[in-house]
Amino acid sequence: MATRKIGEVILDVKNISLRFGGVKALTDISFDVREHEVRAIIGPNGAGKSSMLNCINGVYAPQEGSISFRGQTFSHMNSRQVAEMGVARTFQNLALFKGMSVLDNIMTGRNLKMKSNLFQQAIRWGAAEREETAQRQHVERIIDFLEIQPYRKTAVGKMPYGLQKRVDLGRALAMDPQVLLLDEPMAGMNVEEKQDMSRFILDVNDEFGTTIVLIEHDMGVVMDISDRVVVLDYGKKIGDGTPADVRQNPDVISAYLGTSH
Amino acid sequence: MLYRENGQFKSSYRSDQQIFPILQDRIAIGLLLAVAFVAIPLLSSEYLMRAIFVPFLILSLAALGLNILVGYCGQISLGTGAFMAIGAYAAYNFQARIPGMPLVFSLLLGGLCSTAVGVLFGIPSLRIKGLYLAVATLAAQFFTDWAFLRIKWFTNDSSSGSVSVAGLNVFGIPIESPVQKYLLCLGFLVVFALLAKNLVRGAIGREWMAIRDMDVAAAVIGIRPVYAKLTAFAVSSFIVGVAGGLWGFVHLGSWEPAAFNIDRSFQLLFMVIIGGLGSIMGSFFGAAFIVVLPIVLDGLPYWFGIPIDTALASHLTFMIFGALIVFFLIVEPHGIARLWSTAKEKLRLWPFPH
Amino acid sequence: MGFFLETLFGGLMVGMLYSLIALGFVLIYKASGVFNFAQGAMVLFAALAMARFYEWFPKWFGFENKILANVLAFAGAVLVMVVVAWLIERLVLRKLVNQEHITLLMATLGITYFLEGFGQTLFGSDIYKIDIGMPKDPIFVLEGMFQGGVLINKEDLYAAAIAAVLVALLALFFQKTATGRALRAVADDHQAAQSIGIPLGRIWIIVWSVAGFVALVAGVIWGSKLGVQFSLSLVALKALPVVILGGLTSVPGAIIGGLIIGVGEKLSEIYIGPMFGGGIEIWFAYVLALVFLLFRPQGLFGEKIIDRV
Amino acid sequence: MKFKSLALAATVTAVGLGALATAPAAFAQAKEQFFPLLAYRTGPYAPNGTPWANGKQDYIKMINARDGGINGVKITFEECETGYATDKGVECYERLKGRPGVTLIDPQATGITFALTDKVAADKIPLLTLGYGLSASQDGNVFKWNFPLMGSYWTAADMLIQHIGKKEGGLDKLKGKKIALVYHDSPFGKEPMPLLDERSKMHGFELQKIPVTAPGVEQKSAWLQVRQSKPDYVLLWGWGVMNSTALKEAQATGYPRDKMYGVWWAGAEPDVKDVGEGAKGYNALNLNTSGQSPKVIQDILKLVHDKGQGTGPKEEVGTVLYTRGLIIQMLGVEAVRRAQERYGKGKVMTGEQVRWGLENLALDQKKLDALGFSGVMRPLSTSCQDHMGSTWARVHTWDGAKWAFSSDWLQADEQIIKPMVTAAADKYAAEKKLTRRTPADCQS
Repeated sequence: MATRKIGEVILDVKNISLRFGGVKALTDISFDVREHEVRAIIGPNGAGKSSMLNCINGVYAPQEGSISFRGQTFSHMNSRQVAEMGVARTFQNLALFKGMSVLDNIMTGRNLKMKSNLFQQAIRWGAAEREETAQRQHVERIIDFLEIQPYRKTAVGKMPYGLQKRVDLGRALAMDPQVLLLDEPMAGMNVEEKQDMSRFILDVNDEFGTTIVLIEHDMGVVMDISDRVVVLDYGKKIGDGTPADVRQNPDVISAYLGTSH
Repeated sequence: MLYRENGQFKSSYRSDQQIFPILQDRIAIGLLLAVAFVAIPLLSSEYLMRAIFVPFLILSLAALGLNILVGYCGQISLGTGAFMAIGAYAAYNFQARIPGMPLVFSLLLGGLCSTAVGVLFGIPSLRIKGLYLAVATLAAQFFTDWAFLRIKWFTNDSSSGSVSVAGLNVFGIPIESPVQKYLLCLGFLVVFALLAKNLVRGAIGREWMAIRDMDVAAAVIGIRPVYAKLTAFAVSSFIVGVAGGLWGFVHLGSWEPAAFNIDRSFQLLFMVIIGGLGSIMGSFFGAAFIVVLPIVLDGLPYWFGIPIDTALASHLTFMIFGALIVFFLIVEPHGIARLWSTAKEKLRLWPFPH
Repeated sequence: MGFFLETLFGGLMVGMLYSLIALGFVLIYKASGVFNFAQGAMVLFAALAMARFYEWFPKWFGFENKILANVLAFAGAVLVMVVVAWLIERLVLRKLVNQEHITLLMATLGITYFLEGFGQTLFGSDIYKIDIGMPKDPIFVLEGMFQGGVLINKEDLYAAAIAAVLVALLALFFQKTATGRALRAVADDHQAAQSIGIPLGRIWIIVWSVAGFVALVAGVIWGSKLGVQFSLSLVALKALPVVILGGLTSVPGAIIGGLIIGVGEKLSEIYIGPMFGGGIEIWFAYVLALVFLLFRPQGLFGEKIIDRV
Repeated sequence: MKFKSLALAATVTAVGLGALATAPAAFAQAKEQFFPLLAYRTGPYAPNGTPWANGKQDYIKMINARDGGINGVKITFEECETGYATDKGVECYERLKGRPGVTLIDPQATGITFALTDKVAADKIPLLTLGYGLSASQDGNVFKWNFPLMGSYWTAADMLIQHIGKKEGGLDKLKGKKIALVYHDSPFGKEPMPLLDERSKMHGFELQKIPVTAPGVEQKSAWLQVRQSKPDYVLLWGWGVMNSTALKEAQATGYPRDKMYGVWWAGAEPDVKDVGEGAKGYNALNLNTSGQSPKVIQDILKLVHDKGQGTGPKEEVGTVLYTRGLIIQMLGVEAVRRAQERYGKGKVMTGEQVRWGLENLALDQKKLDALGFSGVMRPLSTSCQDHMGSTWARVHTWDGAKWAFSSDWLQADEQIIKPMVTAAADKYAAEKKLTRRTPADCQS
């Protein structure tokens, strides 16, 4: 980890509150993410971790608070904008495009980069074709990186869970993200799979210098790979700091008593 | 051992991205086209031409269009008939009001009109999902049914509200004989099928399918649902509109709104689902199934010389038709196209099961 | 003013009948997640059975009494609908468990074709008569208040009454009986229901039977108004905007929606229609539903959908 | 499982295509006169379509049984179910038109007629549309292949207005009156409008047009409108289930049935029988009588039904639409007979020859009596210019149990119809870039 230097604040979340009808999902959450770091969000089930990411992605519109990305401040984000600004995302319960092949799933991640219009695509001549091929090359690199070459043409629905998680990651990587939001990338994995996945995550962080925001239950993993940790409980922030600090934090301990796994 | 891709190594991504990467498929398609363009016109009787092939081709085209919307973009539509009607009546007006308007242009312009309306009725899809969306498309259906009956301008003030065309020709070549009609429709179908295939295997196709499979994730990747859904509506209703034009001009020659009523919409939905959602091939299978089956069913008694009362025959047709649909859904919910590809898979392994 | 009231009543009455058919849709959708397009065909099938049994039974068993004939015919028709429900569960639903909505929708379209064909083979395709002694001639009320009075159709009143009773019965059935509660449980969550040992298959048979019964009642009312004939199956299309408007999963929605559509249809046709040369009610109903949806995408009473990822 | 069904799909298609390929295979020189019968015995219009179709079939069977065909030429037929749908009708037509000895087509539906009008001209098969179809096609100079024998919607509308005028004591009395047209919202229902507009201009009555969306199961608002505007008369332009529904709604909204006048497609037993008393007093035009007394019907009962070869139930024989079916079939047969007089007795006539026969029909009272149609219909004679041959009809009234004639014969007014027909025909000719036929062509 020594090799990469933590940079400036890239993503700054200020006083976010989110409600569904009467239910408070998030209350006055603030934290920041620095460039190149691995930032973890932890907390028991229903703590509002995913909702937090959904706010950053613009899936949910928080009632209060603001989110700034590289200095630009938004009261609520617009998914498209977020994507264009280089924020990618994987999902807790696999939100892959089940009907499509691995290749197509990851290619979809490149769509933002593709500029040819409807007619060029319909005729698929010159520009469109070249573009496809170019993006395909890039996607193939990701496929190699994630070691899923043999599954290129299989429909993701038919693949084992662990591999689907990789495809999910691959689709996010295809966007060449600056910030990568990972929602429980290791949920329901066995030990080796977890090891592979953490390796991938760290490699991404090292090789491409991608900033990583990570939701994870497995404290072990979190403490190993993350630089700083935010702890949520019942939609409130109860801790923030280096793994070491957080380990000491009494609120965190009480929140996790018995639920540490 | 006939159907194998072993030894066909792709040296470039480009070659791997062809429509038919496997050699045997390319050959098969070549043969198919040869049959379609040469053998059928030479061999088949006038009846087959006029009553089976021409409707089959036109309805395949419409099903193709619908499949883009329902099968690829996952937006259910029960108003396909409406968009066919718009295509047909618009084309009719271009033909009737602009002297010397070439037929092909009229048809394409008709398609464009239907595109416009399609996008209009597609707008609710941004907010309404699934079955609820069906009501929007049904609104389109019933509204057009009404509009073409009531608004005289559309029908060039014909007292009965039915319109008819005559003296069709494509850049001087008359479209009178069954073979000419057949070839015209076939031409349209092949071209549009190719374009559609390109779209669905390109970037826009992936956007559609992404919206279909998991719209939230798609949005997070940066796909704009507005754009994806509305393009799907646009492309779909364009193709459907052109098909409508062909149905009116080439198949019927003279028609009234009832020719594009809700039954037509259902028929087309049947085609795409029986044939296979999200499969270009499926549109053809579906059309063939739905067009041929009823004719075969109510023809069979005569051909086997069994005297059977017409009413009973057509009631039986209804029953068998319904039963077969259920049967197919049970055996293969993903349609004939899926059966087809399973068969191909089996064929690949043949003669070694594993 | 008097005429406005008449239109209003007319709309309410027609709406009531729409509600009846919509009710069938909702019941089935709640319990089996199937959007049952065959509801219309079931109405036709049930009504045909009723009408023909009414002719046949006296012949077969040699009795004259009209009331008896009606009662027996009704009972027979109920039986038929139960059998239909049972067959549908055995031959279709059971085989299509956990398929996408659209597949199930198509299956019911298949069922529609089958029932229409089968019904007409069995019972014939002529116009048949259901005579449950409904008065056909109108009465006039409030003659004091408006000159000419307000025309009200006795038949419609009875029809409305019957519909109301039926709805009340259903409500009781769902609230009070064990089966009813089981049905509601299934509606809320299939897996959960199964896990606490509610047999889905049986539940479905029951629901479809109930829907069949509702269809029969609707069929009898419509049939005695309009005569029983193939076209009866087309009223399903009239009920569609109702279901959508009321919300696919809400029984009250079906009823309120029915009334709204019924009234909206008639008022629009009478007061707006003439400006456009008439005939607008069919699409107006749909546009009305559509407009509602734009504000409440899940319909009036449907459950709100939140995207979770 | 998958394979089984795949196999099944394969066989279905295989059998299908095989059958299709063989179905219309070219036969040897025709020995028999073939009548393709387009019918609909299913769907919203079945109750009216069925007796019509049965009448046509029974007449053919009777002719074969009684006279051994037309001057010895046996008649064959095949029925094809259209369900009143245009595209199905076109398919049926294409399926049957290729048969050897094909005679003429009676599509039994206005929509199908529109779709076939161009095709028959190309295929040289006459199109017989008795009492329906294109009103303009009365003009044989433009519509060489169409034969709207005995009347069109224009003549029908004209006669109804005349009749109402008589009731009021003179057409001039119609001034200021209000007549509502409750019509099937389709070409069939809209066809009479031009004439009614014309008449309303002439006599100064107000014409209110109230559409009923096909097939016409839901008419509440239509009849609420009638109740609102309280027209003096209602013209009912319905078909199939629409008619009985209309009568029931009329009863429900208390509109006097005896002020209602239907076209001849809204005046048969299926339209009123399940309304019963409720339809008492309702009037409709009719082109023919009903009842089993005429000789031709006796022959049919004797030679067809008593031999158990009847197409429909016995009690249906002689009903209004059944009898109309007989007439249509008889006219077809007589056209063949007439053609044989010119092109050779005992020969099978081609479509073209039959067309000439239809164009030169001369059925005077004597002939009709000989055919057993005495009293059933008016004499009729066609010509190159006039493809209608007779513009007479009568009004009959439902007394709660049966139809009974309530007027003497009415005739549509030449002065009004003729110019309209010519104008419409010219418009059509212009659209289709046709030229009017020359007198020489009339001889062919």
